[in-house]
Amino acid sequence: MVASIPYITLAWLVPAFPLLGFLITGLGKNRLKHNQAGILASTMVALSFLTSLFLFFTLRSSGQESATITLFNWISAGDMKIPFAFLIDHLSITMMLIVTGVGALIHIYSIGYMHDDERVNSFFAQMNLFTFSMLLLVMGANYLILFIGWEGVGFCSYLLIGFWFKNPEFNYAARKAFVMNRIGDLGFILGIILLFFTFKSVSFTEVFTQAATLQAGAPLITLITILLLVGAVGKSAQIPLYTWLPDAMAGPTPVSALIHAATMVTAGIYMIARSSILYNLAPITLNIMIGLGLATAIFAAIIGLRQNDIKKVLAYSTVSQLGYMFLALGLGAYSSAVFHLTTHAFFKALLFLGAGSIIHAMGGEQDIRKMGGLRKKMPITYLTFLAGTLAISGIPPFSGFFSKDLILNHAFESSPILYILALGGALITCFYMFRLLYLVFFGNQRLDTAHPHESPRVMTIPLIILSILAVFGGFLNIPSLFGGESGFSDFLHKAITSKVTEEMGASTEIGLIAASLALLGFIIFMAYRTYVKKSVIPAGDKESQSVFAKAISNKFYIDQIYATLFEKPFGFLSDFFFKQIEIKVLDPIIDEIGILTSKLGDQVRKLQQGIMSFYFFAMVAGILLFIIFILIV
Amino acid sequence: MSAIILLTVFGIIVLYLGFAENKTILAPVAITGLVISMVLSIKDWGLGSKYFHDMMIIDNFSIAFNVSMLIITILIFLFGINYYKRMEHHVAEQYALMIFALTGAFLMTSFSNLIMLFLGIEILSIPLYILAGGKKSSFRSNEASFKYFLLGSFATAFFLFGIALVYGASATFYLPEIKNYIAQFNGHLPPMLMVGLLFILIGVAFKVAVAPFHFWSPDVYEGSPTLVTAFMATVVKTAGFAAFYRLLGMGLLPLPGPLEKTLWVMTMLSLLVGNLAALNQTNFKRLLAYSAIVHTGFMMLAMLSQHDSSASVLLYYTFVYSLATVPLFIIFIHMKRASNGLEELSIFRGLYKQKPWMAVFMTILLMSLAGLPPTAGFLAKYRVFILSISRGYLAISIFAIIMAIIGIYYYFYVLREAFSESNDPNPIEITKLNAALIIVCGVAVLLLGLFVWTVPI
Amino acid sequence: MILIIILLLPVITGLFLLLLRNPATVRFIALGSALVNLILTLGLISTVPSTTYTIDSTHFMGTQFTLGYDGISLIMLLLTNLLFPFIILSGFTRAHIKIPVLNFLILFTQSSLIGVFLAQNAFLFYIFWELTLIPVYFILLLWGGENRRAVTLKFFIYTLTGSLFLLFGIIYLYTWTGSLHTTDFSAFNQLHLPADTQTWLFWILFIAFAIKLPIFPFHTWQPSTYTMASKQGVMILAGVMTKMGIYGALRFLFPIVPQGVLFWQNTVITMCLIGVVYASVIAFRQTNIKRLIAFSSMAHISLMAAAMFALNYYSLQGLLFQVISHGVTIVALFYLVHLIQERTGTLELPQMGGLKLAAPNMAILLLMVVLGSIALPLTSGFVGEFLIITGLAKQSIWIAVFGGLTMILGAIYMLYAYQRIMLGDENPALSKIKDVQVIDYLILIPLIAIIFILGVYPQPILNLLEESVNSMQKLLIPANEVVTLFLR
Amino acid sequence: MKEISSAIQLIPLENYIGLSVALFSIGMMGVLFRRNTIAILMCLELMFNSVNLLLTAFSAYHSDPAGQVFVFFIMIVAAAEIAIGLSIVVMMKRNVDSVDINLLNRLKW
Repeated sequence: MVASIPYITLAWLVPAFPLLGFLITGLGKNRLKHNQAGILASTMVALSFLTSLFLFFTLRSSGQESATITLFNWISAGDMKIPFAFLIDHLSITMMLIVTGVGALIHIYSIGYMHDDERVNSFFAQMNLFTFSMLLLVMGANYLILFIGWEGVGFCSYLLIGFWFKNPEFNYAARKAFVMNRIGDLGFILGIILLFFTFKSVSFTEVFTQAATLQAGAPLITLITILLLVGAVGKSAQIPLYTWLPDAMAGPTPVSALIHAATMVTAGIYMIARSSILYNLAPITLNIMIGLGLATAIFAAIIGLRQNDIKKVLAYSTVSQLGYMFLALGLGAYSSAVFHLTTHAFFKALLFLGAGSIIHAMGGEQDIRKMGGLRKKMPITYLTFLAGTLAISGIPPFSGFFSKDLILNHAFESSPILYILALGGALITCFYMFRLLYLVFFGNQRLDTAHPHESPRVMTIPLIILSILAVFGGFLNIPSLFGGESGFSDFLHKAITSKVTEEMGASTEIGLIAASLALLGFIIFMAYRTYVKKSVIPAGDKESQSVFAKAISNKFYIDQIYATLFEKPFGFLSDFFFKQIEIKVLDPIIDEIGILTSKLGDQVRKLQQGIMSFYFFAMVAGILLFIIFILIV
Repeated sequence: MSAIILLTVFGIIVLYLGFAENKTILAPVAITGLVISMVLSIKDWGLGSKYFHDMMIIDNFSIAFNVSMLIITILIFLFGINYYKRMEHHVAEQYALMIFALTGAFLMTSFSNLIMLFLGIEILSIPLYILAGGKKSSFRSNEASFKYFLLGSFATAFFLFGIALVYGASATFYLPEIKNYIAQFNGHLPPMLMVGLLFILIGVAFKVAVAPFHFWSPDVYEGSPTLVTAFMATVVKTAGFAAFYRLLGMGLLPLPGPLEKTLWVMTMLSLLVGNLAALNQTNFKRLLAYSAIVHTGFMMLAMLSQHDSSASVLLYYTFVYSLATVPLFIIFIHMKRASNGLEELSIFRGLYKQKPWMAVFMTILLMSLAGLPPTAGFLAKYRVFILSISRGYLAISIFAIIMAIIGIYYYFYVLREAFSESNDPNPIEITKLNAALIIVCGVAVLLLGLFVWTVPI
Repeated sequence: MILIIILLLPVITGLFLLLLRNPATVRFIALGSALVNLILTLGLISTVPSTTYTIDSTHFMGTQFTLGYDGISLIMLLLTNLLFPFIILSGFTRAHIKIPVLNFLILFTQSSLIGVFLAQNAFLFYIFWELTLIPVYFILLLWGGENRRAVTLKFFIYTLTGSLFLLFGIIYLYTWTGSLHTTDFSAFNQLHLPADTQTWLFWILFIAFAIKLPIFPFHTWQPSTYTMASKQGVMILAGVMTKMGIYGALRFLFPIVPQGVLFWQNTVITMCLIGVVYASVIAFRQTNIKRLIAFSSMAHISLMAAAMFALNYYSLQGLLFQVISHGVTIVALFYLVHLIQERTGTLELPQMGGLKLAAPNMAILLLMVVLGSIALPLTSGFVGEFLIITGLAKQSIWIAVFGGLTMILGAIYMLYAYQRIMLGDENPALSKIKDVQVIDYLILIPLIAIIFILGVYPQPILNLLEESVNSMQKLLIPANEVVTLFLR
Repeated sequence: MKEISSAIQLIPLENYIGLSVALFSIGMMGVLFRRNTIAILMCLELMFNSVNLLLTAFSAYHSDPAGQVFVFFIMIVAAAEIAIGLSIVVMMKRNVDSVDINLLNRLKW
């Protein structure tokens, strides 16, 4: 169907631009000059950003809620009709803006960051391909199109994590990421199939219209939502499938910023927010999500406390922030989750890019213990990074404050314990972020070999823009408490049906905010004392003192546990099947039949002794036997 | 009848030609004789003429078999032209004896009286005893004829004893009367008659080398001159089965239960023993001997699943089998000469390298023996299975199918040799005539496989 | 008439090739005939399908010579005639001995395969079924790798064992037709055998296909044969001949012994799923690429077989779509493997690595094919496997879960293999090798294009199958709806 | 002729059968247990003749000449066979310088 909104059909341009960029840069990667690819790719993404902006306004101006643009029939087998269609509504347009906007900035940034890499062209090709898949993911009008993007971004992240393919560890990390995603994807595809059997369709509009009629808590819906959740858990790096994300930092830093902070990992959040109607019908799943989200948030935050690799710290913070979003989803506050997703996209991209510029400046050094005192050397990076840190720590009026505060409030509504746990996680986050900040920018420089310098403008400008967003992004959705009208949520509520809507009393809210702010201040001061006043240099992973500390710095040995639980047994099983069963049992059985027959054959041949008297005997024996036979039978 | 007489006459003529020390004319004369008698016997088609107080009935059945045997014999004689080049003396006798054996075979196809059957068998056998020992100086040939003779006459003794017992019981040698005589017992025969019939069957079974009376055949096949082996493997077997079928069809069917069971046992034994013994066989002639035993089993299967079309299936099977066997012996003899006298399977190595077309035709022939489409051998087996399965002998058919699989193994083992490299290839030279024979047979096997040919008998 | 041309053109061309000497002309003529066949097939498909074509000649092997097709045959026909040009083209690169013979054998195989897929008569089907084996036997025997003599004979005997039981089954059915005295499928489909007969006859008929596919316990001939086979030999085996098993099963089992199928359905599906997991797991630790891909192929085929026995609309659509997809993918894969072997001189993974540095384009092509093989969306593999898993889920969600494991396991071993071949640091031994040449592009680009085009726009194939799949799936009582199964 | 047959019929048939069976078995045993070819040939003759005896007896009892006719056939054929046999034995004697049946055992397996 073609929507009545003017020019809305131009939506196909949005993914088309990056695809075009991918094809050009991909095919011409041996011909394009050094910067051409980067500029081209960035232009493409920027163009699709402008297009989505245009679409945003057209959608806004026209009172309509959504529009579906059908390109062609993708799979139509019998009663299974799956068109290749895009759905443009408030949720998808938001995601499109985030993806293309942040994506464009990161592309531009990469021009400077990847300047010296000899495979810069294929880098940009892959980045464009990623943007394309991500756009498919957010624009798809049914679950299967979403799944295309879903797997596409997984594959692109595989490519980009293993971008420096000479290093086996990077390749391993890439494979790990892809396989873990695939585990989630299996659940996801099964969920889709069940959806199809239930509603005879996988398109969002039809599924949701029909689902509205179902009664809550039906086991089938629960099963479906859980299966979809499995997919989301894999993609959004929740417990137990989160371990790939920290390893994914093997990729170039812009990749970490775009894929593993801003966009791809939030796909799970998007998908669940998109299916909010279904999830509202499955309270069990919602509770599971609360548990998962909270656990992940705190667990990852704790691990983040003792990480010394700048990107690893950010990675774990990403995991824990995603945990918060899951918490919000579990609480039924989908719009809050998406809001946090948005702000997080801003400040986490900012932080990663800042880290990238630091690493760039330090000549590839990523260990924060070897940094320090960079405040003077790279002021812009410092300021932007500071903005990001404040935002993620939830200091008002930075964007993180509004989004996180919203989630905490919802937690409090459902139960104070939740609130306390969530707050604890927030405090930990605050601590390790400031630890990072102090260690990197304060004190004196601990690495004398490198000569840190401010990054070129092509890298700093995106930082500045992002920092602006990180600072003021929160004002998109000012709660009524501060005289706002939470426009963002209202905007989204046209596409999402949240479970929780009621505003709580202003007094309690103020109380909560005050408490949290006090604690935050205390935490920041603690960090300051430890790392600036005493200028403590955190010990390496090896020489950690207490068992607990050791455990933390070894990430609770989760990787080792997984290795022993899954990887080693799998290899062993493979060897066992092949060396024991295939070689020693199945194959020999067949051969043995042949061998036995031929042995028997030799015996029979030996009967033929060539001696006459034996032949006579044999003949007479035969005759006598037959005589007896016929006389008794 | 005239065919038989003329054949005898020609045998004597060839014998006398032997005095003129001119080998070149022997084969042509003999072959003309065969051709003429073929024409004569075809002339009797459909007449169903009876001779000697109905002791001989020349009906379509016998004519069909005679003609097929004549064709095979002609092929063998053509092969003989080149084969007997080296032999200085007594070439005439070879041809003559084979012709005489053929007359015996004719009797076997057309008897309706046990005396005639006996005479036929003996007239067929006695020349063969001599032919088997054709190479006087060679031990193996000598041994072959020796074993063949002793075991043969031993079996004949039992055969005769059987006839005597049957005669004692039924007071006649005529098959139809014997049939009526048996019918009156409706199944429960007196032991003497039963034993007699058993002995008669065993006598014939010995001739067609059915296990467990097959012991002579591998040794004799191996020892005899290759051409004689070819003759035995094809014509003699055909004649034997013609006689066997006639015996059952005219006289003994429906067989009394015990006897039928005996024959089934023999069938399965032949399939099993032949295959297993052939499995690791290294001597090609012995291999073919054992495989011949297996084919005997299949023919028995066709014969025992008593059906109107059994006769034509039997005819088809024997003819196709002979048609594939003769050229194989021709190829074999060339490889043997190329590898100066060896008979191992390894002599076939490098055939594909030297004479690709020969290898190809060998493939076709072996496929036919193994029973793979699109050759005639497949169709023959297919029709046999159709008979047995439609008669409901499922278990035995499955058994036979498994046996066919084993058979494929050793045939393709030989084939693999032919298509693998040889380390010291000697030149293979082959005359145009033999090449033509191989090609004609191969093509015939293919065509018979593609376009079914059934004779209403 | 066109069917007869399609059937006979290859073998006649092949016979003609035997008269020629110059390798170049031989190759081009062979390629030409294959292309002509492809064009004819496409023309056939563009015209309205499902009319049967008959030569009434009772004297041809004593049976009626009936050719014809429905959607399923057309898919198989399309696959065969689509792949053979590439298979012949792939012979251009290396200088074999006896080019005419080789091409003759290949074309002979093509003809007999076409015969298998067009025969409307069980006996004819059997003839062609056996005929395919003969040329392949010689291709393997004469152009195979090390210890080919033993492996080839084993393969030959093993497969023949199955088909002889099939022969028994056919004759048995023939006896059931009674006075009709026919082996036409149309007649076989009419006779409703008693249930107990069907239960045992099922295995008599199925064993041949089970070995040919192969599914789990009957697969032991396959890895060694694939590993040993020559480039074109393995392409024919893996690309087309495995599909014979699927086709035969569809032709024989479901119409003729439906109750037998119902009786054994779950047993067979279980065997297939065991095969899926077993083969995938084994593939992970293989060091020889060809053996690895052989096992991966076995995993995919097992999944398809499972789908076949789920026998509902989606699984059948997926199965037959996957027939094309898997054929194309596996052929491209094996071609690349042989390309790598010709360049590096080895098949052992430990001796490789870092190839991407020397041959980036080869790496990209290989990656694309791998994507098709691990069923990434927008490759043809995804469409097929999605439909298959949907069908399996209709049967039971657990079957779908196990079948879906291919998604994960396939990703594991394929990407692992890709990494060990292409990625990693520079490998001094392989730093000098040549990248992809024009001829390789000629073969790989079209195949990869097919993979992606079918992935983006699968409709043509699906429409082609609509009708016959509908007729096919009516044969069995549909499995209980998974929805009801879970609402309970 | 008449009185001959009547004379034959003086002795009950069973005795003839018994006698010829005994003869046949003796011959068979000889074939089985002797290793001298000449002896074996004689034993074979014995078996043939036991058959002849049986046939004559039967023909007499059935008063049907066919049996006796057959006897003549058998005699002739047996004679021919023995002639061949002896010649083969001579050839064997020439080759291996012995008439032991088990000496010729090159052909086996």
